[in-house]
Amino acid sequence: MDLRDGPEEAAFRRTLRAWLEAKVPAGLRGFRGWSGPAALALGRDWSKRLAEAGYAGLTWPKEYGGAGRPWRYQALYLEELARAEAPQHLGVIGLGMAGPTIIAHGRPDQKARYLAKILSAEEIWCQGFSEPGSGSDLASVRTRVELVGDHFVVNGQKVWSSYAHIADRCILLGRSATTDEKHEGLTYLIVDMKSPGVEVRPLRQITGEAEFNEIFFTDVEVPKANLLGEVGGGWRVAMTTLSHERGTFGFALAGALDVAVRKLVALARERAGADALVRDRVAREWIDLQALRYTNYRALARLERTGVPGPEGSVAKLRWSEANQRLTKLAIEIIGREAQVADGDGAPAYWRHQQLRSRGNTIEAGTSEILRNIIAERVLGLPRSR
Amino acid sequence: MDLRDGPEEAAFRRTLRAWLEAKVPAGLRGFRGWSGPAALALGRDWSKRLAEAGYAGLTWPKEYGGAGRPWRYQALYLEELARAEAPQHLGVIGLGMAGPTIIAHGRPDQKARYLAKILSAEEIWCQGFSEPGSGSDLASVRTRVELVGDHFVVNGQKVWSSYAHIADRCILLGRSATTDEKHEGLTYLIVDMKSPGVEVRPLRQITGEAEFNEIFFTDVEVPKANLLGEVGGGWRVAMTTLSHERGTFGFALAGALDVAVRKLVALARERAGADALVRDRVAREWIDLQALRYTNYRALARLERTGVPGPEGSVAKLRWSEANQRLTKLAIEIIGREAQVADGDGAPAYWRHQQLRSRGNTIEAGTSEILRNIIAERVLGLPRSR
Amino acid sequence: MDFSFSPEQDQLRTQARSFLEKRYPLARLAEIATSADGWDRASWPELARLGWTGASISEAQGGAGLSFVEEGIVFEELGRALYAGPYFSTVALALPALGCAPDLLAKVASGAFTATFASPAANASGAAVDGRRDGDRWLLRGEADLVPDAGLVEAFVVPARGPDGIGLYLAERRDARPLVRVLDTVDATRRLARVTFEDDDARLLAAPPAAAKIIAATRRRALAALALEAVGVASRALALGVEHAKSREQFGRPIGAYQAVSHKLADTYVETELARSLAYWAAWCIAEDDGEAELAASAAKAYAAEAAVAACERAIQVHGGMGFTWDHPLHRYYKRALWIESFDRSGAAHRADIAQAILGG
Amino acid sequence: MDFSFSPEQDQLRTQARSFLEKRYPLARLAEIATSADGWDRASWPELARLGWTGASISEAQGGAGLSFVEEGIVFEELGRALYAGPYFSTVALALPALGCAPDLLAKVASGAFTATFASPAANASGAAVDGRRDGDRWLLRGEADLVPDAGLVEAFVVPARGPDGIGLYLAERRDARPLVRVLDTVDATRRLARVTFEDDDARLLAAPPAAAKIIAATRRRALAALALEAVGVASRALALGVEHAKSREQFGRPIGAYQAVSHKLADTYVETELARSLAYWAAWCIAEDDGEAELAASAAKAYAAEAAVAACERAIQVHGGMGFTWDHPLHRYYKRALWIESFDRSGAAHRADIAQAILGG
Repeated sequence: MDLRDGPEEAAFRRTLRAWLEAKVPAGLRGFRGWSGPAALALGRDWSKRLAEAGYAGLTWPKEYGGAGRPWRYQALYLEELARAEAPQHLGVIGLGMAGPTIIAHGRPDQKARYLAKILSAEEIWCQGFSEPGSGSDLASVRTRVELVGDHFVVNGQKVWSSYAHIADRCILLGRSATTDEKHEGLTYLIVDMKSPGVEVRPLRQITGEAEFNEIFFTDVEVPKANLLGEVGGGWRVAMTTLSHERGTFGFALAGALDVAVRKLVALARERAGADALVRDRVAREWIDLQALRYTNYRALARLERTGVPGPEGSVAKLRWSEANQRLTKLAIEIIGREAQVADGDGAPAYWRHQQLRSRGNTIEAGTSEILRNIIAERVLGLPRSR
Repeated sequence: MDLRDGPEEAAFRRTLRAWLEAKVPAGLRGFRGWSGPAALALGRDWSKRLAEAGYAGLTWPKEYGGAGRPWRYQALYLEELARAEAPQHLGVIGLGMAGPTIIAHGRPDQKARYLAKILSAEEIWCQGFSEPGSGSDLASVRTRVELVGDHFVVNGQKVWSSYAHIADRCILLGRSATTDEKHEGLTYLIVDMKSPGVEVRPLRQITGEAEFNEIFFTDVEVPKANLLGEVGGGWRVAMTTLSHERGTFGFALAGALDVAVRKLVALARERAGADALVRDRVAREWIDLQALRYTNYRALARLERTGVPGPEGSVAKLRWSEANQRLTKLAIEIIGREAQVADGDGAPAYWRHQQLRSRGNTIEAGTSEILRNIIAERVLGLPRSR
Repeated sequence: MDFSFSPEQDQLRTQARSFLEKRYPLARLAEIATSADGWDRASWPELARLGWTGASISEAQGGAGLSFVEEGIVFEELGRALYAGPYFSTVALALPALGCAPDLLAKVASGAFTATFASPAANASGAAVDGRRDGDRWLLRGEADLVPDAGLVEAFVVPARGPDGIGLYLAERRDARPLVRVLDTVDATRRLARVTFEDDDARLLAAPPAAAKIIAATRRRALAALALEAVGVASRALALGVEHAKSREQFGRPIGAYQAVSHKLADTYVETELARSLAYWAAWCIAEDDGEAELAASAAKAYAAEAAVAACERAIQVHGGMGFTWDHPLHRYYKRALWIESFDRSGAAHRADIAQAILGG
Repeated sequence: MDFSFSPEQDQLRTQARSFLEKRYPLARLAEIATSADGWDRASWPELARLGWTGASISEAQGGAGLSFVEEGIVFEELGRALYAGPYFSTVALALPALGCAPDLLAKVASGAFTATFASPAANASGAAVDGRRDGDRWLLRGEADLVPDAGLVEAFVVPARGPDGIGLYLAERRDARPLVRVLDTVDATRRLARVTFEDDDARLLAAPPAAAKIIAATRRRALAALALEAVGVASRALALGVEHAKSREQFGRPIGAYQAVSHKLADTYVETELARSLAYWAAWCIAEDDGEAELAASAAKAYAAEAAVAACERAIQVHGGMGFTWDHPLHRYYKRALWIESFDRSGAAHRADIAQAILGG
């Protein structure tokens, strides 16, 4: 047990920190989302730089263009990114979900075709899993995938797809057969988002922004070569995608929480320094942040030893989402009535946006209810609640 | 809408308050339970005085020896009792559960035999519903009731029975037949606690005291005349018992909470007057108390209009139990390390006892989980969760 | 002792519920919220005709001669329907001061006159506006901020510092004066504005020290009114959540069959009922000018606002992603709940007042 | 960066778990708690033989030469087994001061010597005991209250006011002096006592100002040790709750199939894991004398104590009436959790310290 960076880790962190200080474009510090073409161009450029500096695919095997490093470097990377308030690589879905799934299940020609362009951000990916009728219950997807001659035909609707409005490709889970066991009969495809019949509609959120999208597929033709895994074997492939999502997800969340707690501390110092109730709540958030941080370190040690992400990913998501909801609400309470005003660049508008946005945290990427089910059933071994 | 006492109510309250001030024996003010023969003798005497002064069976019909008053008088009575920190009539199970059930389902000879002695506390009743294997799931009781000749024979075990150690009679729900629908095949009996084969064992609680009992029935013979309702019709009779429990239960709880909040306020004034966190929490408890109090008044108005207790009984039980747990814990937090000491007459020992005892509040008389089910299903019309 | 509504009061509620449900189905909320004014102006004469604007105004002055209990019923139902318009401003905030100008009360009752309260922070009792005598007129100068419905009303009740202390003045809006800048606020159904007075004409409603009493009464009314509105908001959010939980299926069952959903909704029910009890208590205290009115209004506002916020948050959670979208009406209820919570002061500040009353110190 | 235990450390845990489970099955808890001393005295030489009493004592002095991380593993496992005995008192509270008396360290390691810390309120750093020189001896006079395990140990480390300020003294127990009055406390497995010194002999361990540093280090160790113990308590309560939820049936299903039960237990799991992370962090900081040790110990104690209390409360609730009985072991875990929570100061006081560090003011 040693909580200090080792010499190689310290060097990596030092280099990265200096690089970030020099390179993060002013327009991207503390950014709120890839909306608007200008931000997007900046984002593509930024992602390319990250890749050129060797920070994309840190844990990917070297043979696929990655750095082949242990997981801890991905964790260090996420910590430093959060510390610098720098945005992530634009292709997070490709890097964290599509890429690892292709590495695990793809044919050599698929690996050659897709992986390098994920790293360089030449191609942006999105995810087509959730549907209006199947939120928590993924196996109930109804988007139809039919094999007609030498291609699949896709019809259906996906929802809650980040990046779909700028994506080049989509990893899609659809139903190719009606079966008694609903986990069978699913098929996993790579869909070109420029195909005829693909329509993306931004989905406006409670904040007024559109960060997610709906994707409508109408008789979209997908070449047979874009099949990942087997026809009817999509569930297993999708599980790879989701388990990778949880790999070092906790670190990104703790990083985001670290930024939020630091901003909260600054706000409290400025506006409520002497209020004992505020002080108590700020201290609680600080403690929770440390708890999440060190839980992540324990998870990392286990991941490196076993190669399998432990339940800490669910723990981190559950607690981060609730912490973020609490602390953004504390911030608007500190600000008071002024936080009703939505425009401007100052603290009131910033925190109001964060507070409204936070309501999605306990819903997106696994609702808190589903995460508690997972912990109860998979970790504690309690009977299924459904 | 008028939140003031009407002239008749004000007179009743005034008389009762004066009577209580004059009559409550010193040894019974703020008492903690009917343990020990001395307390018991005091309690019987006290109950007899209450009955003689006309305060037993306030809402019972006059023909059965009650005062035939509207429900509000029972509410006033409970408020004043709490205010004086006076104990209730020893026969609460008889007055609030057995009596009303006999009035609703009993034969004339049963009414004549039992009701007057309930009021006068000559006979104390207890309840034999819960069993080790059936806590929340009352319909799963397994105590056997068999008709053999001209009497029933009872075999089985009951648990969580208050007053059983001093009771003369028991209302017992047992199984007389094995049926597909488990609510059928239940039979409701009046059991003489002095019968051969009845054994009462006190059940020691977390506080070290024994407030509840287990009752073991071994070949206990119960005359046929002691059947209440029909053989196999016990469920319906039991529902009458339970619905009466909820009648003005809320007022007893709000009364107890009122006493607790007043003691908490005194404690906080004395020991933590300037602590902003304590002040905030005390204010929360005070607000919750008012909320419970006025919810009870709304419930009372509805009960008087419709004759049927509304869902407020469940609401009151749910919130009182959680409030009592929170506020007793706040008290021991205010006291600090000294609250580890269990003996003595002062605030530390008093609050420690209350705090430990409060853990039972969310379990006894309907767990919080069952109460939330009831609200979800019966009030909100959501599907059954079981 | 009777904590129930009279048949007439029940009838008022039924009438209000049915009028508002017909006129403001959920589908219309977005249209109104995104309109220029954020108000269906044509509704105001109807509210007057229904007797709501003059509910507590005496019959002699054209009102219904009822009390704050009846106004409370209207507040609750308007909250439930998320009515956008200057009812809260006129009836809760302005009416106590307008009582000093009997000529205006008849206009309020008839629907010809609306007003709001323009304090420096829409809630403080101090004043950042100065009143100065100019012959037989008064002129106001200064700025009031976060003034509710300022863009909609005909006049402003203004606490301003005059030669003898803080008085209450009435500034009517004429020729685009005083200057009103409506802000871009989170709740588009009850907007806030900055109001700037630059020697604008005003009429003295109440001189010190009488003004202070009216300001205190205004605050109590406002808190109780918002508590009632919050109860309306919470119960509508609960109804939406319950409806969704009954119909939405996941894993082959309606999600309301899962305790993770149903117990959340049960908690919302419980908190809404408790908030309702406190709000009715506060309404009665205000109608009767009871000695507990201030404490009751503080307790009710603090509790009901937090209950409404929690009710909306749970309803959003129960709706899943859908509840988080702009197109679903829930966020508009949520934003109103947050508006209510932020008015005057936070729950913690109200609890500090209550602690002061019960603990001293 | 490696936040995992070494194979040797894992082995220590396995050994501790298996020893304690065999020796202290749940069924024995009541017997020990109700015994005269509240301690299975025969266990002490075995703890010494296992190397636990001397874990962080140097090998030269007969210890194992390990660190607080290893002691932490023992604290956690002792908490899990609800071990009753002066390990916390001797190893967490007394050891830092005993470092000034190398002759005693070997006796601690061999199990021949136990001690506790006798401050005026078992936690304050001030002193209500006076130390006075008498020739080449020191005499103590005064009273220490709520002293843990005072009835069990051979000696007391006493902060006492001497001629130059507060020093640390060692008073060994001889001929029933000093006077120890064991109190009737809620947690019978770690009793508290009042200790009265009436010119009792003592030996100076550390004079001011060195004593202040040792007192501060003692407090950090105590907080971290209790955080670890709390993690052990919480995880045992969780295990009991899970076991019951799997086997107890109501309405024809194991109660663990209801989310009202399973989600409660999931929350306990989450909080226990977070508490564990904080407690291990604090243990490492103390072992390394890291600059964050004080903050980490405060954070870990505050969080873990509350997590353990909540874990026990949820476990009791899941057990229903049975969990509320004297015969079930849960209440003993609960009472220990409450003991831990009350030690030093409440979570709120620790959070106030943390706020001071991060917010200033």
